[in-house]
Amino acid sequence: MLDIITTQWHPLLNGLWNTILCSLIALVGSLVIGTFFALLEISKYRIVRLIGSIYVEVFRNIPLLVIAMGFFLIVPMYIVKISGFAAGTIGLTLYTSAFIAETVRAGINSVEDGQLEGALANGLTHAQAMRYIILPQAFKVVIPPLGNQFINLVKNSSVLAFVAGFDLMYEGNLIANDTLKTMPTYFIVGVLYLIITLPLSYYMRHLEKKLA
Amino acid sequence: GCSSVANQDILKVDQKSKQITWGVKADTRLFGLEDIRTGKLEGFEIDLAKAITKEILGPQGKAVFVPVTSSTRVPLLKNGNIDAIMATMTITPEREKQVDFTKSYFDAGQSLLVKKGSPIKNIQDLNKPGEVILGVSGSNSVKNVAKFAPRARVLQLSDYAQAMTALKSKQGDALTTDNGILYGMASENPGYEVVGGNFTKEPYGIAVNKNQAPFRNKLNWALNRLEKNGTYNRLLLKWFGNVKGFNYQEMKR
Amino acid sequence: MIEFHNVQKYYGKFHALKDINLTIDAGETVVLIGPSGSGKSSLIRTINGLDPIRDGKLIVNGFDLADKKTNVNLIRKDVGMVFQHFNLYHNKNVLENIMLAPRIVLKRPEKENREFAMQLLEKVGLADKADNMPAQLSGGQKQRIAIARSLAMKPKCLLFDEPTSALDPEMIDDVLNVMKDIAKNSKMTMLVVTHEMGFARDVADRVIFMADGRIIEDDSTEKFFGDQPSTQRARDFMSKISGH
Amino acid sequence: MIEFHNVQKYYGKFHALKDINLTIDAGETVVLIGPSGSGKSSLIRTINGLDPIRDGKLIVNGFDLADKKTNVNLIRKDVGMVFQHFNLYHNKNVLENIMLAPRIVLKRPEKENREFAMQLLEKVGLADKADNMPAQLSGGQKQRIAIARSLAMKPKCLLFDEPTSALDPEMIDDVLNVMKDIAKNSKMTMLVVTHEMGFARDVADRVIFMADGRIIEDDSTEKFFGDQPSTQRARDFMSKISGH
Amino acid sequence: MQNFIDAYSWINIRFLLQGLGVTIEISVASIICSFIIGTLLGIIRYAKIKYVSAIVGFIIDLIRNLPLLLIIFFTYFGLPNIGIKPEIIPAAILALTVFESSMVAEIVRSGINSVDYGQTEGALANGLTKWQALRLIVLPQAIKNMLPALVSQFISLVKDTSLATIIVLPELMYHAQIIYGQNTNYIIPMFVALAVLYFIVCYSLSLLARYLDKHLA
Ligand SMILES: Nc1ncnc2c1ncn2[C@@H]1O[C@H](COP(=O)(O)OP(=O)(O)OP(=O)(O)O)[C@@H](O)[C@H]1O
Ligand SMILES: Nc1ncnc2c1ncn2[C@@H]1O[C@H](COP(=O)(O)OP(=O)(O)OP(=O)(O)O)[C@@H](O)[C@H]1O
Ligand SMILES: [Mg+2]
Ligand SMILES: [Mg+2]
Repeated sequence: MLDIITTQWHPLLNGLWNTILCSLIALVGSLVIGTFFALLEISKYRIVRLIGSIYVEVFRNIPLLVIAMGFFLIVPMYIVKISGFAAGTIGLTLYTSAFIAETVRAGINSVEDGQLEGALANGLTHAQAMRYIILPQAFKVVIPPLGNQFINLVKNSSVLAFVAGFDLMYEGNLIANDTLKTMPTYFIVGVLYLIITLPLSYYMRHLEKKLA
Repeated sequence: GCSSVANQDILKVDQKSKQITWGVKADTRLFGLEDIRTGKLEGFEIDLAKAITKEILGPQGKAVFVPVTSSTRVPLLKNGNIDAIMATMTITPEREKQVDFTKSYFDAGQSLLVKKGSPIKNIQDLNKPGEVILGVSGSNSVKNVAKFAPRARVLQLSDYAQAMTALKSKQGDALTTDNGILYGMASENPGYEVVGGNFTKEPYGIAVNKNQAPFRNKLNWALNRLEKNGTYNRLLLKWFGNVKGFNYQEMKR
Repeated sequence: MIEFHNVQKYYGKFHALKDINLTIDAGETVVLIGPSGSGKSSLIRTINGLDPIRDGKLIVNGFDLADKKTNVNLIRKDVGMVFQHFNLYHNKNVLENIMLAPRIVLKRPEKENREFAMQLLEKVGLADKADNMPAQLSGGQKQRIAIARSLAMKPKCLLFDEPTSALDPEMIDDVLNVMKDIAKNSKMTMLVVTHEMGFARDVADRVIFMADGRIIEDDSTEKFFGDQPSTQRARDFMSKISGH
Repeated sequence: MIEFHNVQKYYGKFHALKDINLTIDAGETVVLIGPSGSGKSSLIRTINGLDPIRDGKLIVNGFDLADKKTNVNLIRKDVGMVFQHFNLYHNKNVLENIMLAPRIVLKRPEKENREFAMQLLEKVGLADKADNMPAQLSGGQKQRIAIARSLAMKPKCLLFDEPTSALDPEMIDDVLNVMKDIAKNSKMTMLVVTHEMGFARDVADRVIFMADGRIIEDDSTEKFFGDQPSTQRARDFMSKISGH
Repeated sequence: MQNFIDAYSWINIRFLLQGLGVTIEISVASIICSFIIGTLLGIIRYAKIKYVSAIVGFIIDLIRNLPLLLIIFFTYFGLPNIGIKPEIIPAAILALTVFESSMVAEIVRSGINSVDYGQTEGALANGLTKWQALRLIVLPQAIKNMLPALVSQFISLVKDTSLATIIVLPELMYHAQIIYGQNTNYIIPMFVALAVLYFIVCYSLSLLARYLDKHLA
């Protein structure tokens, strides 16, 4: 096991870096897109709500691998050439954003009606009430589930392995195939994933307790 | 642990049970591919494995097939799920540290598939920064590329169809793997051609666990007999006789 | 100030307000009572457009709420509301709760805004709580902040929906005293849903009794408490709630 | 029936009950009053072991609650409790709410169980609601069902924690009447936290006043309401809540 | 276009549907197993039993935080090292169950916590023991609360079965790979078919959940 670390630390670190990079980009992207579609889903207008829910249902119900493959293989054929890393990251962003939209929507719904009514009665418009009162409170509620989404996102970034995105799992596969030391390699890869996700999940639990 | 696997003489076990369990490919045309109608596996390797089984165990001997992929074949062998791997596995010194190989049963050579009219004519043309070569992860051919075209970037995908489609999507400039497979793909995709000849030798071997000398010797013995009695050439003709561009005469033994 | 003409309100198929006709003049203090589910909250919530009406005409401060082209935000600027459960902004401290709407809606300059907010805090007796978060206050304190928040918009009219019924008994007086002060010392129009009969007796100009979505009685305070309500329904109700 | 000897209770570092000494005899009806946060709920909840005590001795129905070997389930069988927010089982209908504990804890035969449950529903005036779910009831109805649920265990003692303070004013009497009926017509020991002074005057044998985690007064009802409470603290409190 | 017509021959479609059958079979088995085990684990975590809850919690955290792909690998290739040699289908079910149970355990724990504590107090004061209160009053309500989260988890599970292609489980994704192994031109039609088939299954599942949510009042 040690020899894998001593001889392969370079690709492993590279993979770890790409996994972190992809996760961060996808996190920010899916947060923005997810919030946008959450707002669509609670709109007054039926048609806007419909658009929101179609987006969410489509991306929620198709395997991430299929989405990422679509971006890697089909999009360059007809639209624009993108790298495996980009295709995987975009796929991961859209996929995660559907889940985040659901989470944020639930968060908005969990803010008591009284808060909105209080703000409206106080003279604020619906949009102002959302911006100053409802969304800030919703985000607070949503932090723990968002944290879990982020952990899922980190794990799901392993989809990059299938589109040559040079992430941790991709490098792990290569090392395993080269050295044929399958179990030790994947053991190390697992530990590297845990190094990202475990602290995160403990931090989330801590936050959850603090906010409760 | 793995006491059971390491300490057993596979040959004896198989002779007793009258069956050999082979790890084979199920998604590779010409070598090992599942027939969707029947659910049976077929291909050159499948037929050869059957013939070897009969050779070793006699007419009642049974070949059992377990589909494997490049990433699962070695762990399955080590865990004893399969007795031997016959799955387009190239004999390399690196791999010989982990498993034992028989003599080669198929001398593939690595080549390139490119779009017709591409400026790339051989592997040297790819040895430039910015060139991207597509391959299948776990295959030996991608490792060779690092030797022959160290300055190119290599993208490894999960299977040949994905690699081929990535080539069509211009995710790479050339696709490299063993020539038999490349010719198969060229015939499906008229806009693409195999170029540059074989720039490596890719001898496929049957892999068995370490410390199974009796079994490996028996496999070599069976292979030699099949080559001598013409079975080998017959199977070669059956599977590669009609592949356009593939020189089957050269491969005869 | 507020005029209901034959107003009808429905929740789905449920007819919550039936044939409401009611006029409240500027500066009046009106108390609204009635059994649970009789439509008191529904009536009061239509006035600032929190709940829509189906039919009839509802003129508030010159605007017609039945007209879809009316911008209800213009009405809400001049009509404050105090809720049973306070509805303070959980994510803002006391001062920000009071200053937010004037800043955003009225664009009141920051300095003036803060000074006026502090003045209101003095008035409700909570100047020392300016920096607290709502969660750190008792119910009675929250409600006094909620009143200050409404006053910060300098409304022409204030609506109260059971402002003391979620409070511990010993906190009720503090809130009622603030409300009495407003009723007596300002020109505010006030419509108050409450069961505090002492308050009604003390400051109300009129008492309205509702049941089953209808206004059953609309009496002057003297008549309502002096001669007893004229309907049996209202008398029954009064005897049930007296003492609680 | 219930004996507190120098009981101390803490929430973390906060000293919620201080040097409580109190004896309640079988069959007595005792009303407990005091400002918010004075420890009334804490005191009542220690009696059936919902909250643990830190120090002292607390004997309920012969069992010592301070002793860790005491099986608190044995105490709870004989000590019923009615909460401010009812705490009916949301997932069971009215009849099942009443029948569940007798069936599981007392193994009362199904037929007898049902008959007794229906009898109790008659008693609280809600026999027609047997098949309703709790969500379909008004607050006053929920609380009467909660009382029936407690009675179904045939307890020796009933604890009430502000049973009417979450109710609409016109529903309070229905609940108080049921409670008065129990106090007058059964041998039940009752400890009631409430601000309903009419109820206290009517049925209490004693009135206890708490403040800051201590028992400040423990008077007979006649003395408490007749001569006025003896401490200034209690007199202030009484003047604040009178009328609400 | 011709590729699509050829790829969607009845023989290929039937083969895909066979794969879908395995996907559903594995999913159902894993859903049932992980629901039962996850609920038990969630209760153990909720109950705060000395040491036990902490250890169970740590294991759950470890599993929850690993990519499922690795868990499948460890199950199929790691277990034989300790003398257990599962077949592919049991191995896949085992791996999915191990992973999803730990996810379900978290959902159950927070579902139980989401039930108003007054319900527990009411039951205790009514004479029920802690366990009776949990079983008869709190859990039934918790299950209703956690239904949405559970269903999303099970939707993920259905999609996650596709990762078991890595150990050559003959499910939908793998069958698609076999089909496009015959002809590389079939790959895009196959990915489109995959998207549609997974969507149908997963979306039906969420419709079912919505129905249950309404009618489980
Ligand atoms: N959002 C709603 N959807 C459906 N029905 C409603 C809604 N809000 C109120 N109702 C119904 O309308 C009727 C009147 O309700 P309203 O809240 O105005 O009564 P209220 O007099 O304020 O009662 P309370 O004293 O309990 O506050 C009730 O029967 C109530 O059930
Ligand atoms: N679980 C808890 N954790 C910490 N402090 C608590 C807890 N429960 C109660 N307290 C504190 O203990 C004190 C007494 O509370 P308790 O609920 O017994 O008062 P009370 O007299 O019943 O008041 P109320 O009339 O508001 O119900 C209060 O200061 C309260 O903040
Ligand atoms: Mg109301
Ligand atoms: Mg209390």
